[in-house]
Amino acid sequence: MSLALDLFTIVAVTLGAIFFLAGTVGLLRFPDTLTRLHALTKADNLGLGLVVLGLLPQTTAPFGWIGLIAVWLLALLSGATVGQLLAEAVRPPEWDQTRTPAASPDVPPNAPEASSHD
Amino acid sequence: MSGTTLFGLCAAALVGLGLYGLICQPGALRKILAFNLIGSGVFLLFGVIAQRGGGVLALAGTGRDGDPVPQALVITGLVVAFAATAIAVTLLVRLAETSARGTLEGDEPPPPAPSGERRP
Amino acid sequence: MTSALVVDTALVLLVLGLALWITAARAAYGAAVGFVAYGLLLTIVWVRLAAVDVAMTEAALGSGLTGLLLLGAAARLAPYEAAEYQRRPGLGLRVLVGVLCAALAAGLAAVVLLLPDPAPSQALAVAAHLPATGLGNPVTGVLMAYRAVDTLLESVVLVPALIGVWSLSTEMAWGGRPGFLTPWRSGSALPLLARVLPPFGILVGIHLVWAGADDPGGKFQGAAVLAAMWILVMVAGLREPPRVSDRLMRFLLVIGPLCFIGIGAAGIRLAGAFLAYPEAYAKPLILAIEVGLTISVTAVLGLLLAGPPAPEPQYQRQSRRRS
Amino acid sequence: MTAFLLGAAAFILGTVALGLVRILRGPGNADRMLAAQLLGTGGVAALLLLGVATGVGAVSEVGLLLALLAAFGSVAFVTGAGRSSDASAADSAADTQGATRSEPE
Repeated sequence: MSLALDLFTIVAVTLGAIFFLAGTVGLLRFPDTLTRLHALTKADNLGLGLVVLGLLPQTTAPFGWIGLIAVWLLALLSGATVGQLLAEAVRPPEWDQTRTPAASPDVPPNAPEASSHD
Repeated sequence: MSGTTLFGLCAAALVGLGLYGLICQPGALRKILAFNLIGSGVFLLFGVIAQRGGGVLALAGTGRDGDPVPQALVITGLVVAFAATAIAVTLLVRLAETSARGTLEGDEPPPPAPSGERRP
Repeated sequence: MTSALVVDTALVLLVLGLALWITAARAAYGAAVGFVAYGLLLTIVWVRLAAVDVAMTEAALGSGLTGLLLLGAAARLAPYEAAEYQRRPGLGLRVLVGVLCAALAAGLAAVVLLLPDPAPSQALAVAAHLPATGLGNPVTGVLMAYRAVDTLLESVVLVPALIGVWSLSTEMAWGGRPGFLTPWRSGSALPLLARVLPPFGILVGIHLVWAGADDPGGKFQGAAVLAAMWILVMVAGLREPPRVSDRLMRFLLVIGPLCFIGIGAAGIRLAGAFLAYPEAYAKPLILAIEVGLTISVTAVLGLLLAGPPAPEPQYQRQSRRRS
Repeated sequence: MTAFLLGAAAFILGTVALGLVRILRGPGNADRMLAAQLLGTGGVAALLLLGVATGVGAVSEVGLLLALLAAFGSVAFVTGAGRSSDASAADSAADTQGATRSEPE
């Protein structure tokens, strides 16, 4: 049983490390900021998730697993928000014009709520 | 060489780097950053001393923690360093708003402020 | 333990590389981003040095709040930066300074290598006297009992620091709301984060203060987390920073030091010395001080980041831009 | 198992350190922020691995703090970018289009 758990840890942590590697490669090789953001947010959340998953059988503290899972959930929350915030910050200004109802004919002018993201 | 010694050498290098930045970087914000580097190097030295001082605990068989006295000093130091950094940054932003420059040197008349900030 | 040494070497190389970048980067903004990452790495270093209490403080203050402070300042100062770069000292002077700084670093390195063995330590003395305080965390014990004067002065010095920041406001702005934290303009991601994260953050902060008596944690770590959550709410525009003339807020700013001084002075009568605790009530008294200090340190840290009071019209203009 | 966990920690630290090349190269400040963010998550992963491997208690709480405050750098970035007349945001936007816009100075 202990061997099976150890194997599980090794597989999950290795997969997590591979996701970190993939995220780094994407960060370095992708051509512009938005695609790099894509590489970062996908890879590091899955990477951290797999590392946490792999560490779960190894914790000795009685409620240690709660802390580990909480770390991952918080990282997911902040990762998702950071993705949104950074994407909004680097969005080229002319994309805004296609989003406002007045400037784009394909969005009906009587539905401004659909275009604002609130 | 143990990991603790390695961190000690790292701390020494950080102090040297920070001092260089403090002297050679003209921008005041860069000087603040460099000063924080020096601070973190000094704190790390405390940490190394605390870790070495924890050896007696390991010998006595009561745990693997460090010496708590230097650690407590570092905690107070970190909080005070943050407060000092906050004051320095606020002073600097105020200086830039009123005189339109980000350094402490130079007495030539300031160029017109780019942001249309009202002077007091 | 050679694999541990590999990790330590990787950490040290990363820390030094980032420090080099912070020192040498051309733009202050890039250097400030580097400083955020640097604070995070230092947190791991502190864990490696078996100082979890310090690691928590560094995580909350060093990478979280300091990053916010420095990035905000770098963005504000960016327009003035190009002129600064021309003022760099000449190459010869830089080389000379570099050599001297390297000599200083080498001297410190020699000190590190020549540290006495076995190392002098007060760890055993602390462990021997810790039961008298009723605490389980030796670092909290040192902060609240052995070096209580140090902690008292530190909590007091935070208040003049905040007064220093406030006094940089213009005369017209005095009494207004702090103006550094520009309310967020558009989009829903940041307000969403500011609604979802603070409940967890407040829980973690209070847990750190409460558990700090026996486990790693304590008032400074908890207060830094609470302050961070408060700042998040203010940055997202959900709450305005309080006016600096607000009486209740000013009271909260000083309640911690007042509590500390009051209990310390009572110690003269009850235990025979300033800041001494009567042994039977040591732990409840220490907890009372911790709670008071948590409130004050939270308020001070949050308001230090919020900056000096800004002229009211400017603040309203920024609020309008948001809607 | 300890050696494996430590090795994994060193590997993750090494990879995110490679990502720091983005801090050096930029080109926009948003890219630097991305690298810092990746270092943040990788640092948390390495910290958890180290903590479990060496048995240091309460490491998951340090990781919790880091995860809690992980978003702060980017929050500072976006609020600061909106402040200084969008200089840094425009800089990054120019990079996104692949255009070569000259520096404002």
